[in-house]
Amino acid sequence: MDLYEYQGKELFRRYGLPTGEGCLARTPAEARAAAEELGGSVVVKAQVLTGGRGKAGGVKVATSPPEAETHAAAILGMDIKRHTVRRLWVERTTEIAREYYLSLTLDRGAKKPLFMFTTEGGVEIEEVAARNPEVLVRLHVDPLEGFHPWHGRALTFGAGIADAAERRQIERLCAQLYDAFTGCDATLCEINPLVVTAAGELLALDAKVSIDDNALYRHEDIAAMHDPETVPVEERAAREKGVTYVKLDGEIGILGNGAGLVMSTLDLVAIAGGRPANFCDLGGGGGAQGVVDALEVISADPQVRAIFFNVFGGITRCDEVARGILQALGQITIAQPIVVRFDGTNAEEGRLLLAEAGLPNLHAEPTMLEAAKRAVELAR
Amino acid sequence: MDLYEYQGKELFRRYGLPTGEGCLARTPAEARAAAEELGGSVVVKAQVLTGGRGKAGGVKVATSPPEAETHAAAILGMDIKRHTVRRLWVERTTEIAREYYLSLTLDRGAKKPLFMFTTEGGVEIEEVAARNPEVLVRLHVDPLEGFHPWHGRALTFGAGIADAAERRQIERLCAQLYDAFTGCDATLCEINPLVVTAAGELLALDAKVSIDDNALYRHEDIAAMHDPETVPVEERAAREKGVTYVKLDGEIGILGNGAGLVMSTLDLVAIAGGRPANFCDLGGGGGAQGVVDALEVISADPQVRAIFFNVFGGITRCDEVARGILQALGQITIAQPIVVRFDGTNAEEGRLLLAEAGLPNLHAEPTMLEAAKRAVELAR
Amino acid sequence: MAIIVDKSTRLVVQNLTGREGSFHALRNRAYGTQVVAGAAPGHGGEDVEGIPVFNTVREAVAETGANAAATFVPARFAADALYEAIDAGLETIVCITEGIPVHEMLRLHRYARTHEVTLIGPNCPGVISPGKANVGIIPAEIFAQGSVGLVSRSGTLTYQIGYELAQLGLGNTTVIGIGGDAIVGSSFIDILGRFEIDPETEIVVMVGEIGGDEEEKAARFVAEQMTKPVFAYIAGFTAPPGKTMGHAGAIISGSSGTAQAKKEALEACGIEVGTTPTEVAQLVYERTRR
Amino acid sequence: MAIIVDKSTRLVVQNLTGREGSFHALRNRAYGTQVVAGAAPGHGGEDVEGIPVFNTVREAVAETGANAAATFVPARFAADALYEAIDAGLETIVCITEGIPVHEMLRLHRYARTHEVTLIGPNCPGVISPGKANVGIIPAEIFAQGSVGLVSRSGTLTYQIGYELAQLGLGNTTVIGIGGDAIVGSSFIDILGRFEIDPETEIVVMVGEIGGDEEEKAARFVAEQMTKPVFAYIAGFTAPPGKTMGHAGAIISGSSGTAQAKKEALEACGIEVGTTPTEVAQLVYERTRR
Repeated sequence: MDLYEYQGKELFRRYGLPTGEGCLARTPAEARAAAEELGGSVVVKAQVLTGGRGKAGGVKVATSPPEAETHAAAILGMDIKRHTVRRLWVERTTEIAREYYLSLTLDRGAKKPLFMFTTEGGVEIEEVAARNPEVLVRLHVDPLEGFHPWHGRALTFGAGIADAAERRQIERLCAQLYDAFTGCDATLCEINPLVVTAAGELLALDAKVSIDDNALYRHEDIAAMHDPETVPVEERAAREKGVTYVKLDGEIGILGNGAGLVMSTLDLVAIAGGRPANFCDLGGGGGAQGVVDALEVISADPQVRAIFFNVFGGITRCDEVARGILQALGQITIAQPIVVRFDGTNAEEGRLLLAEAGLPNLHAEPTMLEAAKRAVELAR
Repeated sequence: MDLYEYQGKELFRRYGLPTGEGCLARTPAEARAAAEELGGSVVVKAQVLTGGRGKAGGVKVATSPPEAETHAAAILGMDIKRHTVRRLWVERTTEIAREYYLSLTLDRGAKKPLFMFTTEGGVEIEEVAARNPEVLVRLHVDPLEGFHPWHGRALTFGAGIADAAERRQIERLCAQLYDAFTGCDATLCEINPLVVTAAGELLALDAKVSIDDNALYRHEDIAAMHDPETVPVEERAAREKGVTYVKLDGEIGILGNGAGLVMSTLDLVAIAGGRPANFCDLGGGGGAQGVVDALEVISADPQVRAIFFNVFGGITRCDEVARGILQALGQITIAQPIVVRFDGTNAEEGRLLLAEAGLPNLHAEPTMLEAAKRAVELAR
Repeated sequence: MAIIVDKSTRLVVQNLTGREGSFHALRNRAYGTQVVAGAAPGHGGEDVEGIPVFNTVREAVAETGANAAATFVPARFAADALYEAIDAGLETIVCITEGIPVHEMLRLHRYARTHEVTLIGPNCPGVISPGKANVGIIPAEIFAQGSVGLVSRSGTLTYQIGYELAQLGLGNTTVIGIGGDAIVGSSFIDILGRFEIDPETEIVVMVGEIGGDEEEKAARFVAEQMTKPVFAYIAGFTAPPGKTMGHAGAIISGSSGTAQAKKEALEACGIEVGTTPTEVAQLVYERTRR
Repeated sequence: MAIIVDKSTRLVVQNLTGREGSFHALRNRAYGTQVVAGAAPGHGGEDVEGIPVFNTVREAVAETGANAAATFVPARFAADALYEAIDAGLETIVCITEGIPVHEMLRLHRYARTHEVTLIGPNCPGVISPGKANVGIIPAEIFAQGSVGLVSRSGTLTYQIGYELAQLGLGNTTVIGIGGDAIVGSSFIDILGRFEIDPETEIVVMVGEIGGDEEEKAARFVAEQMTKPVFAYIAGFTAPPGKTMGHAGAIISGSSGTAQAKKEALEACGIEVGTTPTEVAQLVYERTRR
């Protein structure tokens, strides 16, 4: 689960990291009130779960409350990389002396948390890594050892921070960031830029935080930060019904059992010359209700012109799935043709059941590839 | 550093472990006041840093405040295994259903914390271990893994606790005990007995806690619990001067550099037929002031009839030590004969310096064993 | 021979008394696996169709000589159960549980590496050595005994490929679902290394998917340290881009984690990559005909 | 040959800029040890009589190829320094620091065991391989080169015995003070095992003292796994009873930890125990005459 900047900063503050003072605003009037409360000049920042908001015009400085209101009106509702801006963070401006980059993330390869730190912050870190890799200090932390002061020193000395007082501030901040990262079950904590103010103080000017969904059960407060509006409406509906569904751009609706098999199904549809309309995993279940729910969601997509039902029977039996499909078609009306491919446990019985039903828009195919081709054909 | 029962219980309470309600008393009047405040019957317990106080009559139940006062008067000043009772812990009595034993200690051999738990508590655990070893559950905790719920279950199921609610209470208590152990840098946390009350509640009825001296710097509050009166007066004096000194019962005063060498010196005196009067390690230093301080402490012991000065020169040079001895003898008057043995760096020069001084009660010997024999002779 | 589980496997099932645990334990036993014990706190002394249940893994090991565990413990309690199994001295632990927090797996993975234990999973279907033992939830009837080692990050896709191999008359020494989570106990490389020294395994099939860089690492391992032929299948060429791990994620491994990048890395190391599950089975079949 | 330190040792001294660190580092260098770097946060770029100082061990390793550390860092900061040294990939770490809390050593000891590192100490005098290298605070002039391995929990007692051996014309391959603390990085067994496979070492002397049960374990190790003759000396037969660890302490290891118990355990395993430092040196001498 990704957090908005202002939510990430809230978590940071709990662990003692320095952040700027600010207020959340959902309307231009609230932005104006926030600017009034904060006093002086403020920065109005679009809260979206994507990067590049600066370039898109989603971050503006206002020297007065009326100006903050004007900026807020312009930014709210803006579309930034298909994310609609619905929330703003209004923060007191900071006199910036230097901009650094600091992140702590999960390195799947090394299976350890990884710090990255560079004094060349404020820009896209991928650029720094590509253009000037030697200025980016990378440091793993052994999860059994935990964070120790030397990790902080390795980062600051490695990045060439000359000032001793600044070094100590950053080292303390690294320790706090590690505590936040492990304490919140984060998979990413990124501060870009981490600024040194004109007064020599450190400040996390941005916050990009992702939390492990599997650990949300023990962080009720963080789970409550979830903004359902960031999830597409049809995915939300599917999720409520316990179906994993991701909307795509094509015309072949796809459902199957198991994430790997469904991914493979998408690939086969592409090989057959079609475009998948969605990713939909029934999971271990293949019972009637799951099939009904999934078919409802998929057939409701106006782009879908054919549906490909791909099941490999294991513990799930194909005959049971066939009964589920027939039951679903009895309950809801589906206009699109459905291609079914069964393999594995009781595949033969499943195919027989479908054949016996004799429904005109139900087509059984013997292999994945043939089924994919048939679905693409039918969608034309 | 060993803690009194009442101090150990205070630490336990900080970590949530259940202990009885009680008050500290240093006079019979305070014990009476404590009994009045607690109400009902109380137990008056001698606070001494040794075991066996029950057998020695240091623990008595009082049903009224005047009786508490009478018991306190009897117990205060009592000598229990050479420990004088100066403090009492007055605690409300508990209706005991069962007595268990639970401890967490440092297993040097395994290099891990070790839990020991048995339902046969309230008696000397060495007896249980010897007589009935299978009822004593032993369980190591890996220091990198830390405590997990399964450790608690392994202890309770291992000890055959049948009642599920009781099991959960004990498992929680084990977790708290581990937190106390690591959080306080303890080397021992022992609860004997851990009782189940008639009402089914757990209670730590005793507490034996030892803290790692090396970690006291980060536990100022625990360091402040230290009772200087528990250290013999001459050892305290030596400690104030930075000399490691332990009083023994013999007539040969001993000092040397390095704990291993001094232990070896004690052994050689015993082999030569004498009895060491003390253990005294000058440590790495062999400078004049250290020598003066140590000689002052040793020569002040009326039992001492000869002094054996055993130095192996390494980084410490024997000639410097010789100068220190001569300087010390110029400052203080020492009646006992002193045998000196030098080996290692500049031993020859050191011996020469002592010979040149021509002091009648200063005897140099070439080897440890010969020096030990000479000292024993001179002490006769 | 086979790897990880075989006729010498003596299994203790953690949470045997649960619905999933009992269902699959009995299936595993029916297949021929020696399911010698269950572990379930508070259920000691009970039995599940004759399989004795103990309160702790320690006790199960002491009483039955169990040397492997299958873990069906719910996610919130699974890390605890895994530590218990590791500390009980088991050789092999197969964790079926889905949804263990990744920070717990970081610590557990490191901890397991300091012990002589093979941890498979979590969030995996398990391990089957056809004709010998089945540990976990893999539907055994799909697989035949043979000389192809099969290792996969995905469950149903494993079944699909095993099924296609079986259709061509090819069986397996061992089939391992290593699990799809970011941090799993055994990586492709761990398993490939064991197939390499397993005398019965002649060919290996590796089934990867988008995300991480384990396939890329495995490719280098195959090129540098394996003598046996390896074929691969990668799923997810047209998958929706997964949640990226912010800006930091992409530059960690130098790999984009896409199926295309993985395919190219594998091919650069001389590993043939099938376009469909059918094709990879076909490639293996052709190789056996040579 | 020798063990632990030799001519290939490239030493980084942690806290080289401190009083103790610089004093002993320069002595070690004067002896012939390759002291290639110092590490001291905030002192990077300085040098101590020509030895370059780096801010981190990592940097020292990268710049100088250091493969061993001597740690003179004050107790409160020593654990951090040891983790730094372990994670920098050093092969050998000799920790002189006294007074590290035992709970930190518990974790550090376990952590070191998960790495390919030899940790000697803490609270130890160091390691010398006469004629090759000296790392730590051992006065080198006492020891001659030769074929006797010497390992000890005590500092001055080591010097005494080394001196007595030298008086009899006997030298050492390597002399190791493993440290007197309850938890040290390397035990007697670790060192004995290395002497056993060191081709130059012909005889080993082990110097123990009261407390713990490492001598008893070593005795069994010698009986079961060593071919080279081992002689022992134990100090503390008349020592004041140390602080007991409550009632629990005595029953943990089944050993009382007394010198007498240790002597008996050693002799039961066929190891001759000298009554005095002189006698143990004499026993070694006689053995070499055979």
